[in-house]
Amino acid sequence: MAETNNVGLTKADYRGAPTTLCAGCGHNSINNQIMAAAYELDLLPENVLKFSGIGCSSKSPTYFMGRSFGFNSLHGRMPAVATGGLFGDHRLKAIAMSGDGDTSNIGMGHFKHVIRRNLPLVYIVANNGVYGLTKGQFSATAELGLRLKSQGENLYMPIDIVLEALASSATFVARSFAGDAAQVKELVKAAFSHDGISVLDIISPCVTFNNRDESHHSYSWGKQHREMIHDFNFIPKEQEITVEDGFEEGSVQQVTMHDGSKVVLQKLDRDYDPYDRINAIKTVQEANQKDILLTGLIFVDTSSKSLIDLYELPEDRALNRMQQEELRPPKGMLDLINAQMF
Amino acid sequence: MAETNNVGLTKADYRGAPTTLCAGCGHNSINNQIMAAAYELDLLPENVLKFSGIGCSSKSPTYFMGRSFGFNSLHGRMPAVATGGLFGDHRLKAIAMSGDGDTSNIGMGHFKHVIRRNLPLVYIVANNGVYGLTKGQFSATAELGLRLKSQGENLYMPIDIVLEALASSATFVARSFAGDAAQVKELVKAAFSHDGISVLDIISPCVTFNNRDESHHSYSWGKQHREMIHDFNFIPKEQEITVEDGFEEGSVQQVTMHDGSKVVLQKLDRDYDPYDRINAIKTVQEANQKDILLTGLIFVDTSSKSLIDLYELPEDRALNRMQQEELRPPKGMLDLINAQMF
Amino acid sequence: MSGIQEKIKGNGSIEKLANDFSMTVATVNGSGSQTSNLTLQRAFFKMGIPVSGKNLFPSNIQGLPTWYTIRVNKNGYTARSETHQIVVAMNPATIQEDLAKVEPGGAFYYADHIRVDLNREDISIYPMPAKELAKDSGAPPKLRDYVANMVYVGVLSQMLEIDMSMIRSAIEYHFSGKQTPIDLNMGVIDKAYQWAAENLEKTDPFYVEPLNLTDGYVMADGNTAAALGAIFGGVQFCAWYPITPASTLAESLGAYIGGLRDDLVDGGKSYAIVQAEDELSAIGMSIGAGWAGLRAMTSTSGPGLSLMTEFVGLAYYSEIPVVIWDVQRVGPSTGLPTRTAQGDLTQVYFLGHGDTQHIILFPSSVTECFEFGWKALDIAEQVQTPVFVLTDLDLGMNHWMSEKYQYPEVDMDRGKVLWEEDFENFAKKFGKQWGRYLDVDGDAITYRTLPGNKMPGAAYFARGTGHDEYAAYTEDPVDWEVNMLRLKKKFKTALKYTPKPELIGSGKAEIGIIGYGSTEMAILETIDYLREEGIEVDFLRLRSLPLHEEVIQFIEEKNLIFVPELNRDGQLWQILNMEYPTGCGKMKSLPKHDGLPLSAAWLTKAILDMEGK
Amino acid sequence: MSGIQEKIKGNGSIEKLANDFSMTVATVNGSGSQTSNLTLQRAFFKMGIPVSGKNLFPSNIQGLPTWYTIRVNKNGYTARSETHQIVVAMNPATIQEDLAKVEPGGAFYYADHIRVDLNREDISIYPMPAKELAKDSGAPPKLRDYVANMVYVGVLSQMLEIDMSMIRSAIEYHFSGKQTPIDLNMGVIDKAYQWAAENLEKTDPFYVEPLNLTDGYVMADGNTAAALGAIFGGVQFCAWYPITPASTLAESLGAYIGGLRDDLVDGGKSYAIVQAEDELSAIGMSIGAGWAGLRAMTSTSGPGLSLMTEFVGLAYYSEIPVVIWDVQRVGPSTGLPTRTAQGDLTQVYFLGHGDTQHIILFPSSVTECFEFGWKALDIAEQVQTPVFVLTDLDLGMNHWMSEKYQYPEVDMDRGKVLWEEDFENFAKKFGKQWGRYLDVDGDAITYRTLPGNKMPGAAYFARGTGHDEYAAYTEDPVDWEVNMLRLKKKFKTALKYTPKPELIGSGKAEIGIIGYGSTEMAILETIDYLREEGIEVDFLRLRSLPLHEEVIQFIEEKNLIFVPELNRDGQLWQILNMEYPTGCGKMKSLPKHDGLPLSAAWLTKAILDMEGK
Ligand SMILES: Cc1ncc(C[n+]2csc(CCOP(=O)(O)OP(=O)(O)O)c2C)c(N)n1
Ligand SMILES: Cc1ncc(C[n+]2csc(CCOP(=O)(O)OP(=O)(O)O)c2C)c(N)n1
Ligand code: SF4
Ligand code: SF4
Ligand SMILES: [Mg+2]
Ligand SMILES: [Mg+2]
Repeated sequence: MAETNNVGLTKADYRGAPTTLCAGCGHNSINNQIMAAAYELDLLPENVLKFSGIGCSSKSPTYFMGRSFGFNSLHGRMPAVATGGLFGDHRLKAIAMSGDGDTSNIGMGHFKHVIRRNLPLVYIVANNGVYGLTKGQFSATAELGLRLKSQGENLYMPIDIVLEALASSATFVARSFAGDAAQVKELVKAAFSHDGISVLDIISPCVTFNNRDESHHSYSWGKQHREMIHDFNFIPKEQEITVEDGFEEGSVQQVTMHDGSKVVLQKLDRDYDPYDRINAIKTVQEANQKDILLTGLIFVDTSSKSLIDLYELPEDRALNRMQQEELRPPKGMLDLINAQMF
Repeated sequence: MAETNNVGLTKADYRGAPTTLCAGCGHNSINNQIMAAAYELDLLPENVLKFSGIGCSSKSPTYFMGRSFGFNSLHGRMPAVATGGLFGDHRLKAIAMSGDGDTSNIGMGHFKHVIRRNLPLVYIVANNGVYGLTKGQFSATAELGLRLKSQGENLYMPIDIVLEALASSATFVARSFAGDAAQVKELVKAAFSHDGISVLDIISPCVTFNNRDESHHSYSWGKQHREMIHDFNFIPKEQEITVEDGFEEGSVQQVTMHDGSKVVLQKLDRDYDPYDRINAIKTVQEANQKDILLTGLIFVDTSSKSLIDLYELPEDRALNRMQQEELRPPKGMLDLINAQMF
Repeated sequence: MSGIQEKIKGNGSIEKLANDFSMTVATVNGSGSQTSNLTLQRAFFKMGIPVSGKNLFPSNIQGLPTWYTIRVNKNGYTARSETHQIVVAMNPATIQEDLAKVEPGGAFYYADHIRVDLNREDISIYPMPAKELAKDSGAPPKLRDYVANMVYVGVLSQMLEIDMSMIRSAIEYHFSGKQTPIDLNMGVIDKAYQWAAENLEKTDPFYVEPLNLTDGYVMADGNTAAALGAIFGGVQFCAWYPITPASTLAESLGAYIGGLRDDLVDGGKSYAIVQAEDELSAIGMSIGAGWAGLRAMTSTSGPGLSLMTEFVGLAYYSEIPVVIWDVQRVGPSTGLPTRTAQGDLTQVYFLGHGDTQHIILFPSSVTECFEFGWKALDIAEQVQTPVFVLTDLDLGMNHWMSEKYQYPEVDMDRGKVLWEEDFENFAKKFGKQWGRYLDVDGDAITYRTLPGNKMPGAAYFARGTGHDEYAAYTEDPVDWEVNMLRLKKKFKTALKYTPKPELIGSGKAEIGIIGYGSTEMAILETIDYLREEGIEVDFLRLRSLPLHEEVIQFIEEKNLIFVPELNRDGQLWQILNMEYPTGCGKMKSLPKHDGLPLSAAWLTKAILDMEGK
Repeated sequence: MSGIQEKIKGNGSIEKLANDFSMTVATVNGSGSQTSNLTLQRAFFKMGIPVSGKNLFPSNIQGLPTWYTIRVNKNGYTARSETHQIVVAMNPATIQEDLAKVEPGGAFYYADHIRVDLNREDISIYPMPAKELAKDSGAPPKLRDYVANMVYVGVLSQMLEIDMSMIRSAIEYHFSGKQTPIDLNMGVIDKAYQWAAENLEKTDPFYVEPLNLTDGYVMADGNTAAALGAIFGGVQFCAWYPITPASTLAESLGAYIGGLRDDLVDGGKSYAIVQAEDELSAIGMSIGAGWAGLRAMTSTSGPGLSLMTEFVGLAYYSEIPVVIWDVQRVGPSTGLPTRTAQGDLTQVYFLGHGDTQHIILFPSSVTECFEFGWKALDIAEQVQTPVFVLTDLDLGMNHWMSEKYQYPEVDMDRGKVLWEEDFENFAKKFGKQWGRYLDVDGDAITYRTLPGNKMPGAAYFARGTGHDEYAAYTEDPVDWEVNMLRLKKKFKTALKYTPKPELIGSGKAEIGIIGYGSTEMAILETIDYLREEGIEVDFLRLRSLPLHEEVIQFIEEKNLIFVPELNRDGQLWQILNMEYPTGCGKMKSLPKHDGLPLSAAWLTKAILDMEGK
């Protein structure tokens, strides 16, 4: 018999529909870790809501936890739908998958506002610097000067999801890399345990992103194959990119992306203080200046009230189970109003 | 004869239509300083474009520089219209007036993106923490816990315009207080001279904002008059709130608002280094923690290219003056295309 | 209102004309005259006289001209009147044009510190020492402008013979019994009353006298009524974004809901109201809540409505109940934010890209705003689709006299929702596994489950992309077509739930009028005038779209149908033609779009002109 | 296409059937089959045979089923065919259903490593050793899937008798003459050709033979054509946001504009293309640019269009020229993003709250996409209003055979713009001070000035709030009404500039068809079929809205009119009824909305059914 967790479920109980994302897409890695985290946390899938916008990343909720209610909404508008959705039964947990385009382009405003409202939501941005689903245009997180074959050069300053979350008073902010399975899982678990918004910026390489024009460090075959087939409709199957084992706190690791470019990751030190927002912003900025992506739990504030708390709902009653007796004032009240209105 | 500046214009040449804003509104003070700045900078009004969204603040461009082209667009969408508008004749200067609601609520996304594109635009946020034109609802810059009579309590964390601008790589960021005429004028002048986005967060008290429910430090008559008339349709005429003369760099000043609440302003030190973004963010955050509003030029980066520069337009030709010869390729080119299309 | 002139006898003595005039107060906005105007209006109402008040205000907070018109009419005509028998001028900026407005034989009251060229011989002119009396009141200097407005209340009370006890009770009501303001204001009013008695000689015919025609009525604005209706409809979630003239709807909701509902639930609230960051978010939150099983609504006006377009399409296609109040103002674009119109009809009818169709309700009175406040929530859940309620600035913000609110005559209907137990029974009952979009009843309305339902198989993934009966993603052409045809059919079923049109008249006239919403009062008044001209008409008051069979029947029975509405393009008329292509042109559009409420004078003339009279 | 069966002689020898089949290739998206399919299609085209290619692909990047259909037809019928005479099966996931698709008597080619139950006796079945041949090609392992697609190109070339020099020239064109890929791909094709010659015996009738029916034609997609048209129309600003199926329009603009335009201007570019943060911004930027005097455009599809609603109202009311390409996909909501429809018609017609009205152009071919590419920019500036071009996924993304692009026959018309000199002359010419919204010509189109104009008095403040003739803010009821009526009149003037409908047929038939856009090919084919059934029809191809007089005339002259379109509600039909209320029901709606391009088979049957045949 398959192993079960403390609520008696097997890993399979946390699965969704088979993925239709590209082979090698970082998003798949994230989805796997979400399932693992939920399993290890003994979450009942029925007690979790899933939300997303539109994009490859936003398709993800279909591919995990098929026993959970979910809502694949509109491009950029997930935070709004999640906010309303969570009031239905505030005792449920919620996780959202968004993309960098979904969050930092069209959805920037809602992203900021769901943060300042501190909605209790695990908000994952599967960040690949491009619009995967519409075929590789730059998103706002693309680095300045990046050149992509069919798009030319990115002229604008990048948006840093983590900095943005910190600037707008997010109460839980983390960064990770899709290929660092262990870290992603631990962060998702921590996020599920946080009572407020938790923003996870997860760098998640896109296979279609490997069409750089003049990549200096490209895979040997990469250059060749472009030369040979010259067909943007062909997407080779790739391996997921993973970090080496034993990526320790405080250490640095270089990861080679599908297009051969390199990303430098650094895990936050063991003695890093995640309760100091001012220092968190400073630390992230300094790392950015050195082209280093800091990973780990960057900031957490456990003292702020979540949005749901602010609305003083009954502790043990779901709003969506209330019926007429609790919702319609008696006739006498209307008579009173009629008498008062003048 | 009236005094003239170096381009032969009098102060009157910089006027707009008579204001229809409330007596005592901070926005009027800002408008006055915009006119003064333009006069002192010897700007030809014909060489300046004005943009705005919707709100009391966004009405402002009607009230200054009537000889300039202007576009009062949609709520929150000014950055988009300004971006397109500036391409018409990129040799012109541009100034925009927005409100805190216009910018940090509905317009948050566009605000962020016009910043990362570094559009050469003097972008003023006349910040009063409320929606003036729709009668005093909270905007996203309202402080946490603020209570307004008809709105209850503000439950959400405030957005700090300056921090947001800094986090998204703005190349010029300043804060001031509408009542500090000298500083506002100098900052507007500096902003006009900056080739890129300049974000000016100007605290601009709203008279309708003085309907606090339980203000601890209210004017003596304030409480009384509410008691006496209990009518939100009555808006007494107020004096503009100004800072005392001789508000020096580095010094602190307390200003009493219309509702009797107090705001503590501090001018940045003379030796403050505005070229260090990391330090700028830190300094602003630290002041915020102490409930102090830092004023002055908080950050400037003069090395980044402006959006217009990035598009490689002819230095001395306006796009909007080009005619058919420059815009329609000759017939031979189409023949070539027809021959190639297959 | 006809023939005022004749009432003024040759010798200066006048024949009195009771309870039939329209009175306009010209002030500056932000000067606090609203209290004065409402006091007068309430006093008339308390005296049992049919009355309405319409505020013509600028899109501005302080300092610009504002006109408040109170119409008093013994026949119950409360539509906007185009003539002004009494004008009270308090605004120096407009005094000359205000003077010109007075109908010959009418009365002109003005604050005597204002310079004015009194170039009218054909009216009665009454100066009022507003400034002086305000100064004498003892109010602090900053409040004198405000207090000056009480002067005209006092003066008019004297001159129109208003019952002073009614004035007092109106003031007490306004200030919720707080003694300081009551005393201050009544003090000024009394003084002004006194002053008028001593100094003014009445030379115009207009006055009021008690009637008993307001029993069973309330005086309120539609936005408050809508909010109250929603509260009695069990609304649980409202996300909104401020916009004139809709803001007061959500604000009233916030103001009233606690008092009316908090006692019903132990340990916490049964609702949440969220001021969203914009309208995209407001509708998105409301749809999220609707999906999660809450009675959810939002309110907005034109610009916000436009921003909601994409989300409305999502709700239509994924079949999520949500109620959207559109308090219409004048568009296109920002337009005239403080003026009224019925201009969003065709937009809403087709809102969203692709093939969409929406339920629209048209309240025509404050009472009906209350009724549709709860009913819209029922319909949304019954039909599982967005329900729009189209009201307008006139109905939403002005104070109307309207029948008392009626307690819902039916229980709340939550539509087809399956909780754990129902879910278990589903398979038994229908012999099929449940599917979110599976039409087991044949009425095209399917069963939904709600987050929190713990039964295995009850969860589903909602989406705006193509889905099959089991809510699974599909791009199959047949799946798409079948589902879309079911949606079309659902709107036939909807007719079972939506309010039917109301026929006013014998039903036997050859000429008809089809109208909707806030124009009802003007239409009813017009019908009386037409009858005086020998023209009999039936009036079909539309209360919802899509069209009921009764509308088509009405059209078929008439030879000629007039469709008056407050827009440029005749938007209902456009929809009628579209839905009734065999109409062969017998419907005539009578559109008006100047931002003002419809008047019977205009409509009567428009119809008579068309009739060649 | 009729009677294939009979062509197969009893003794197994077959009568050949030239240039009349529809061939579908079933693959997996992301496997790179597009190059193979285009190669075949181009080879047919080069051989002078009318051909079309339609890609049925999923909303996904890699791994899901995709079908590409090439129709070859000697009569020039290039609409979607509902039958498949040839099927090439490369996808294990769908092979069984692909096999079932083959019309009796047709041919089934499949990659022989795929397991399939070959349960058909009535067709010819040809296995292909795709994997083996790909392996032999010497291509690196990662590229083998891709190379396998070239195998069917080689095999079909042999079996259909395609001219191999045309295959080579198609490959050379595709790889822009780059030797490595040309050699690799031609190597595989040649090998497969050889293999087929040696191993397959032809038992089906389908083959091609050279014709000369493609002279004067190009093969291209509508999005590229639209971009090219805009470039020749002098477009200067385009802000856009990625969305399928519109993205390639703006991307093509970016790809082509530099090469075609940079030489015309010294010292810099004459345009800017900005990828905006969302569609709200994309339209906002374009409107800003249009206001500032640039030829500005944006392109989008349903969801983006919905988001543009508020801004479109602003442009309508403040009279700003801007062109909006809506490449329609299936809605409502996210719907089927990779399928085609004509579902945004009524939405666009009424887009924006309040009374709005918009110009819509309907290109029906790639050539017309080019033509409207430049013409829309003229019209927008002539009429000073948003101009929508409604195309769709089928026209925008598929490869159509279409007449060569025609160089604009008229000079660019910038409409009524006053630069410094003109401004000075204005007062002289019209005896009036210039006002932005002053109608001096009586055609309701007023003169505008542009930022940078240095003349005193030339500047104005644009706004979406009520404005008078001098662009000053006003809330005056009459100002509002007068201005709105002028706008309405402007759309009458617009008819001078917008493309008139095209009559196809004698004009004497009693039955008519009114159609628009990408359905033209299916309608023309249908007309031939109807003629075979003895039914004569005239076809009025609508090219724009608002309706020209010619449309009304056409309706009046016919007894019966069919209106086929790709949506559920019959949206053009709805508009026709609305605009022509005296039609008395003689228009019949024929809507179809399954996401596929219209087929003549469906339309013919629909009409015959209605005719009772
Ligand atoms: C309003 C709207 N505009 C555009 C689109 C088209 N669209 C679909 S996904 C997407 C971008 C997704 O990018 P991202 O969020 O980064 O996700 P990824 O695919 O990279 O995971 C866009 C622009 C849409 N669905 N809706
Ligand atoms: C789409 C849209 N939603 C709502 C409104 C209504 N509205 C007008 S101004 C305004 C708020 C303005 O606040 P702010 O920008 O802070 O300006 P202030 O009036 O305080 O200067 C709102 C919500 C609108 N015009 N458009
Ligand atoms: S296109 Fe990129 S983001 Fe989308 S599924 Fe493929 S690899 Fe992932
Ligand atoms: S309402 Fe407030 S923001 Fe608006 S004009 Fe008055 S004081 Fe200024
Ligand atoms: Mg992405
Ligand atoms: Mg404000």
